Amino acid sequence: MSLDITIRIGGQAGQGMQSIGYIIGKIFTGHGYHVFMIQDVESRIRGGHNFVQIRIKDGPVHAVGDKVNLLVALDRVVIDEDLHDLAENGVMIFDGAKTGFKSDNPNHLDVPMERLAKEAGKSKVMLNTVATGAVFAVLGTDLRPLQDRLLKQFAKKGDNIVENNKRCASAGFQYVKEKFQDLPSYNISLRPSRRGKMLINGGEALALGAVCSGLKFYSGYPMSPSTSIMEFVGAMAEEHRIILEPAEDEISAINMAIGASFAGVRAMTATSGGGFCLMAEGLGLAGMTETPVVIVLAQRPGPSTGLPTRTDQADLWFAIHAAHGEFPRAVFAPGNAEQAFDIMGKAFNVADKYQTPVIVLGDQHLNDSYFTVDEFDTTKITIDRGKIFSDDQIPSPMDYKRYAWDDSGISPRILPGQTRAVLYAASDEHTEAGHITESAAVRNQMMQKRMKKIEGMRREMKKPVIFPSEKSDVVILGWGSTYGAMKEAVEMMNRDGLKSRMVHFSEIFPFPPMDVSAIFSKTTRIFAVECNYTGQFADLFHFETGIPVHHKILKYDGRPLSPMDIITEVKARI
Amino acid sequence: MSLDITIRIGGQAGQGMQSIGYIIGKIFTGHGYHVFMIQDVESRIRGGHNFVQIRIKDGPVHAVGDKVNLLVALDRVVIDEDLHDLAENGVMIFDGAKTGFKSDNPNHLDVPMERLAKEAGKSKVMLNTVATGAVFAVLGTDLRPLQDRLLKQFAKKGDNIVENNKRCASAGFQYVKEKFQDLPSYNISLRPSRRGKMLINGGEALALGAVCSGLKFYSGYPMSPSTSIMEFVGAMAEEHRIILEPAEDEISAINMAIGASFAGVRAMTATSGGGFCLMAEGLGLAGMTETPVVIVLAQRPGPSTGLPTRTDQADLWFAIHAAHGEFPRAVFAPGNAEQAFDIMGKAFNVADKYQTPVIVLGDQHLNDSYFTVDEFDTTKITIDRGKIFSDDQIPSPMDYKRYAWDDSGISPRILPGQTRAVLYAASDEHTEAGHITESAAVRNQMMQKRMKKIEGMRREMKKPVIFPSEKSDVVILGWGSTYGAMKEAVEMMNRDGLKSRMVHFSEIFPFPPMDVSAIFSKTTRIFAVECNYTGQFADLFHFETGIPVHHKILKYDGRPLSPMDIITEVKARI
Amino acid sequence: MLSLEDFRSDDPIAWCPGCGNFFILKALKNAFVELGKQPTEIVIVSGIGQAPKTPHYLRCNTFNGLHGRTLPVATGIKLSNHELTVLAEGGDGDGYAEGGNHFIHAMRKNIDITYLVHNNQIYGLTQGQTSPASDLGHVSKTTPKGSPSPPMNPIMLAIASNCSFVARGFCGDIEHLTYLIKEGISHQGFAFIEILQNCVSFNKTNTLKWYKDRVYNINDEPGFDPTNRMQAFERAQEWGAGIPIGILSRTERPALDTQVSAIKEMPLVKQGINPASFAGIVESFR
Amino acid sequence: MLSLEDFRSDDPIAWCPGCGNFFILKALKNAFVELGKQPTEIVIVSGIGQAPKTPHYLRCNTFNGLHGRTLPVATGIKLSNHELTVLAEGGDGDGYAEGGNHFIHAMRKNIDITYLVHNNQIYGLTQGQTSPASDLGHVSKTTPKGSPSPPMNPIMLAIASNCSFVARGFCGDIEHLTYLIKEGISHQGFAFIEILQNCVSFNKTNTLKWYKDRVYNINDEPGFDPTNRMQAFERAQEWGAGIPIGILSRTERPALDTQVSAIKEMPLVKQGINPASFAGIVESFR
Ligand SMILES: Cc1ncc(C[n+]2csc(CCOP(=O)(O)OP(=O)(O)O)c2C)c(N)n1
Ligand SMILES: Cc1ncc(C[n+]2csc(CCOP(=O)(O)OP(=O)(O)O)c2C)c(N)n1
Ligand code: SF4
Ligand code: SF4
Ligand SMILES: [Mg+2]
Ligand SMILES: [Mg+2]
Repeated sequence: MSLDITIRIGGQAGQGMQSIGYIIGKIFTGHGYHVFMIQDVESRIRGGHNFVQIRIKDGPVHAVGDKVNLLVALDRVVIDEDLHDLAENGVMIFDGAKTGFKSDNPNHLDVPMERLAKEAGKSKVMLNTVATGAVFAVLGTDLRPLQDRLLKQFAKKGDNIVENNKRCASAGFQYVKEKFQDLPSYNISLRPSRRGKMLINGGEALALGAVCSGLKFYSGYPMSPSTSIMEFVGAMAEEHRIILEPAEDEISAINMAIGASFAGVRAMTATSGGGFCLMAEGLGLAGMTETPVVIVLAQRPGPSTGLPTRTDQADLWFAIHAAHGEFPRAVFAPGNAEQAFDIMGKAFNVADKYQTPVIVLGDQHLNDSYFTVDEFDTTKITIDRGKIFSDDQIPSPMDYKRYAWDDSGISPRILPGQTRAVLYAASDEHTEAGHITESAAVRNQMMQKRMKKIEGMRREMKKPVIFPSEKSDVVILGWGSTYGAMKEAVEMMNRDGLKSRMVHFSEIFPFPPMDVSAIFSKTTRIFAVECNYTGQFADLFHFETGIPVHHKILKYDGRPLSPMDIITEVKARI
Repeated sequence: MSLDITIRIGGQAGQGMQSIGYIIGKIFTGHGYHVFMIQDVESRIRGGHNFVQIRIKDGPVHAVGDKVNLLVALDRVVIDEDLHDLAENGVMIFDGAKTGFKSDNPNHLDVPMERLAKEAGKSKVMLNTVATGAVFAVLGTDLRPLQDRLLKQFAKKGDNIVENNKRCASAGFQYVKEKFQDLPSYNISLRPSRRGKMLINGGEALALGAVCSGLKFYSGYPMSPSTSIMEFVGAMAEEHRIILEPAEDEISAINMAIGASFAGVRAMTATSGGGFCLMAEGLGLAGMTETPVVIVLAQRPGPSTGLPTRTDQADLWFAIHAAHGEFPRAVFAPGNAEQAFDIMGKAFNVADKYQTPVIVLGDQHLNDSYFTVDEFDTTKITIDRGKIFSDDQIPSPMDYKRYAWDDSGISPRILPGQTRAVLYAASDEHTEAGHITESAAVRNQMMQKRMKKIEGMRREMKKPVIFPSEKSDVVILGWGSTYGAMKEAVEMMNRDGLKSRMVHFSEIFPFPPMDVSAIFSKTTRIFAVECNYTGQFADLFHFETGIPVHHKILKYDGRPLSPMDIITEVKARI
Repeated sequence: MLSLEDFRSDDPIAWCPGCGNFFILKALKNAFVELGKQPTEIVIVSGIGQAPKTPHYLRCNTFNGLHGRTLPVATGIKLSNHELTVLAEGGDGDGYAEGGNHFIHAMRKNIDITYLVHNNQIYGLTQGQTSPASDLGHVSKTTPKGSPSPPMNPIMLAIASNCSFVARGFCGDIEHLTYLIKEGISHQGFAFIEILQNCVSFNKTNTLKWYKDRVYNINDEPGFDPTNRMQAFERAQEWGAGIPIGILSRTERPALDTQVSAIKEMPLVKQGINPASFAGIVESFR
Repeated sequence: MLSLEDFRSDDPIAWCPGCGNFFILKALKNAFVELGKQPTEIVIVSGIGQAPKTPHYLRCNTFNGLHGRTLPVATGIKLSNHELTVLAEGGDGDGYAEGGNHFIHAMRKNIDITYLVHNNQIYGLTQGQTSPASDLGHVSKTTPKGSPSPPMNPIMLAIASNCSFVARGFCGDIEHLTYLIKEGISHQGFAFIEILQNCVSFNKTNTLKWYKDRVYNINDEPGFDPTNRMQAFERAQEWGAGIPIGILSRTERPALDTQVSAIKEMPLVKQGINPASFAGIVESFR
């Protein structure tokens, strides 16, 4: 029988739910399963009601499930609020002594996690490792892989910590085994340890993609949910000789990145909506001076501060139109970790080739969710730094023109410090040489030069992912991080006999050239699926293709769309 | 015969062309004529090539002419570059001694302006007054109204200045009268001095509209072409008890205005594209905290610094989508001085009523151009401050909820300092009481509450101006400052037998509800007219109405559209 | 008589147990009670971070705005209704990083507000990254090899910016902090109070004990004169075995809100709009 | 040997005749020539205003960016290619108003760039409005009743921000200004040079003559020691009958670009991208 199990670990911020989930995810990924894990956390450091939810399948998994098979409650509030999400026959692990909760439901396993942690690990904070052991017991797997993982995880922290953790895991595991012998276990057998797969979240994939594309300079100011990108670049900085420069604000961050890029290195920044607002002027500066720069805009629910730790897709139009005046830019929106990794490479290439800013839209759901993926193949990355004259390519050194006319709109750059010529870049409208101008004719020429790049950029944009290949009348249209939910929804609907296909865009602007008639006919019913209030992509799609969307399935409460959110709406409307 | 004459006064920045134009404009406006005057200046304080161009008609005038009837060249560069713009039989006034230019064309009047200025006014900087006198001689009007005007203008600066100016004017006037007796003069007779009309530029009209609507607090940072609004508010501040607070940057400017509005007074700021970028985050803050605020965005050509002293209409999409997340806002774009005055009153009312930010789009052409208008009737202004509970209206003081649910989306405000309750406003998603929340249900409720306001706002938006009323197949579609060019173009085309009508929007977003079938039929050919590269309003119009535009007549060189720009294109395409 | 109860809020507190913010909240309430300020006459403008959650946890008018933008909002409020007692409140990231520009200019302008900076030397809410107030060599995920830059010295910056009231408090000394807040609010002009605050979750160096071992009240020192700017500047450099708290610098100069002629007679917000007064306004355009 | 000719630009100058910027331009060229810097090894990052037009009028690499944002761009350039001689240049509005936050943080970080602020005490390009450097009582269209706020003191701010090289020059003394610029460029760390500049069009008070009557070279004073921070801070307050120019404060501390391990061996831009080095990078995700 195929495995598909959803585990939720809930508790207060600071109780280490993430680490339980992460360990489970690693182990199952390493032993032949696929894992998808989301984080649902409040904007606080301690307390509150938070959880991670991890789904384990023996085949690819893309989205959260709607029902929880195993609930681990580290705190009372979880029992009170999440118990109703438990599937029939679902199991809950809780600590009766700590929470004061009592239950005679045989599926509610009272495990004295805090006491066991104190006994086995000498500290009640290790209750999360006890819980992990208990989870493995319920799943019916061996304890061994968990012990191995704990060793790997904590080796750096010293033998003592490793031992305490192992003892705690074992205590939780044994307690469940002994006390709840009647419980029908899942009896999952971990497959032989296997390479070729890895567990990674979207933020890490974005950072990794950037680093593997030759990122050399990162400037930023922390802002959820983009911060993990900065931190992860920081973790890789020493080894890969990247400069990570903490900026005093986002205005500085983007201007530093522009400076670094002007000097010749690949540079980026990442932020969320509020920080992106502050970067808008810099975006236009990059557009006007034709300086490549990559900006990750990790979306969260707005307006304004909104819900800092939650997810949304409401910054699409803003990304497309941010900054005054008209200039080329590209906007990408990867749908999962693989796409995130790949798109960063492309973003840098497009930025360099077209000497223009590129925006990569992430969001909390993409950035913080963990995916099981095939190991990234870093050898497949191609790097295109665009037209940069070497010294001997400079045609006339005393008269080098940074913005020389070219039908493609792209003028060869030089870098400051090259010995044969100097360059002038200016944010004012400028001559080909880069000096400030008032001429109407030059203005027209320069506008045309810059805007011409859009044609080339459009040709680079990848068509949407269409799945499955057979035509159907129900089309689920979406973009960015709803990829997984769309995929699962379409799979489920087709399995249930409701013929449908998904059309998912990850390369958004300039809108890719496409023959829409291949996808849409008169009988097609399009359901646009997005995490925002107005259906921003649906509108863009309509605007760009002339095809109206029939229904918008929208969610804007900060929680990710699930496959069932889609299926329920589709069924209700056809 | 009807009068329609265009005068261009060109020279270096600092030579006082503006003052010549202004004086001519005032006099003709005061004596029965209509005047329209544009400024074409470089981004510098002294030198360069700059001009003002003033058109005088005996009926309403809305746009610049294409040919110059009288060219006043204060500097050599004007002769070299502008002479070809002179109409057949046009007249040029120049200073041969100063410029070294020689001509035996009898229409080229060599007036030794600099010498006369030194002789009559004891300073060569008064050459502009000499030129003004010469202009009046060419026009064939009396010298008297000019002398009166100079008295009025310079009275504050003392008798000496007045006298010198009068002498200079007289010297220029007499010189032309005596030396060029053969020149066929225009013989314009100034009509009796008359009240009821005034000369005002768009920036002044915006400022005046704001002040007459009860503006109490203005914070800003100078940026062309918005600065004149700030300066003009400054000039009125003392008398009307307005606080003008110079901010250290635009971020501060918008946040100060939001603070002032939160405290209960009508507050605004004005800026141009770069400053507006920096205000984007504040815009979202106003949206989320539901704080009324009015922002004038005076457009100039971008991207980035662009052409600081020139005109453009390329910030429309940005204004509509600036700031992350989704929240209500209104966007207006007055087409001339009257609309500018009226719309500021409406902007404040809409901001107060819907507790939301309102953006008024101006541009250099609107802001810096002078219009002859009927005197504004300040008694017609209505002021609607929206729902503000007085102390005794507060239902439950200990439990007052700033964001109480209401089907209209509008919750009654109170002001800090009222004695019966306190209020909480928050940029995080919040409860009805204004406290930070993580609840999905509350989030949904608050999003709905805010977005509901859009319906009400849409109903407030005025339909476009349609002129003339008869249907026609050619429709000139536009918005904002192209109003005048559209009007004249349509008048001219209809006069020439080319049936056409204009459809001009000054209230843009939420897009006004309209029955498009009344304007557009299958045979209609729509020409969208805008100062930008992509045809932003044309796209918005298409998006909102479903009606595609057939041709876009676009200009993006920083110079205003002229009626002939429109007519030529229309004729070429039908 | 007002009591602490008058300032009670029911909003549940989202800080970590042991956080220094609890003490600061207490001191703030104390100060209001002792000054006899009504909740309705107080406005706190706060930014984004842990510190800026403070006003939700007491009863008073609150504008919880953007990260780094407290001072402009507070300025707008104060100028529009100068009868209000206006405070601004945020963390070190909010005030010294994102909001640095407003900080120096608000001090220069001497607007009459009281500015409380909870300085825990890190970005707390975003999980402990290095801030401009972090120590040289401070290790965090954004400076994994240690911060290469020395921390800024907000007290010196304030003195150099002509701030008319510069003080430093410590969350662990509630009574003294209460005193400083009272003095700051009573001061006519910009009162800057930096508050040394422990963060139990992310700052393991500058703990409550670490501070307790070091802080001393400079105002207890007979020779120290806060009106002597040079002395203040010199002592502001002290940071080590001894860390001075108290009022470091205090000078008298007119507050911005007393210099604005429009509000000499009454607050702007009370002046109302009088359309009749615009009758002659078009005169100058004739 | 380099000559002034090597720094000639054909771009026509858009300043007003008599503007102090002409002298500053001259001093800048002099300094480059005297230091033997090639135009190709220099980058000037400028903002928006009259002062920022400067680099167009000489020959060197130029990034003429946004109003107020010179220092971040210059920082990005310097960190990416520290072999370049990087300058930032702008007016008082650019540097002290819009760019104030970057100013204090760049000084704190001590990035090795030379920052020239042409201080004409007004916003020149936008036609003479009051800036944060304008005198108390300064009348302009944005402060028609006179500025109610005293000007900021950038020298004091720099000293308080731990700036390692703080100087003041005067456009009317080209030779001395040339010297300061040379010293600033040679200084390893952030060199801040405020330049008193006349504006013939909008500042009718602080004219060339006004300055000439007042400035004196503080470094000629035997007792003055720029490495003494307290002394520097004290003298920075002088503004009246005498206005000190010269190097006011100078301290040695490591420049940011010498603290970044990634560029210990060679400039970032020379390191290239080596895809082979990413082979093992996915290891930690297993
Ligand atoms: C423009 C913007 N940038 C970044 C953030 C993300 N952010 C929220 S709080 C915070 C830092 C908080 O540090 P601090 O101000 O010191 O307050 P603390 O939490 O330490 O009390 C940051 C960077 C934001 N909300 N807005
Ligand atoms: C974000 C932004 N705000 C405002 C402006 C408009 N602006 C251009 S130059 C300038 C002031 C110039 O003053 P300063 O920096 O002192 O330079 P100066 O012209 O006096 O040399 C301003 C406000 C701008 N370009 N960008
Ligand atoms: S993270 Fe630090 S500052 Fe924030 S609440 Fe916890 S202890 Fe306080
Ligand atoms: S306005 Fe002043 S600063 Fe600008 S160029 Fe003219 S004199 Fe120089
Ligand atoms: Mg902090
Ligand atoms: Mg200046």
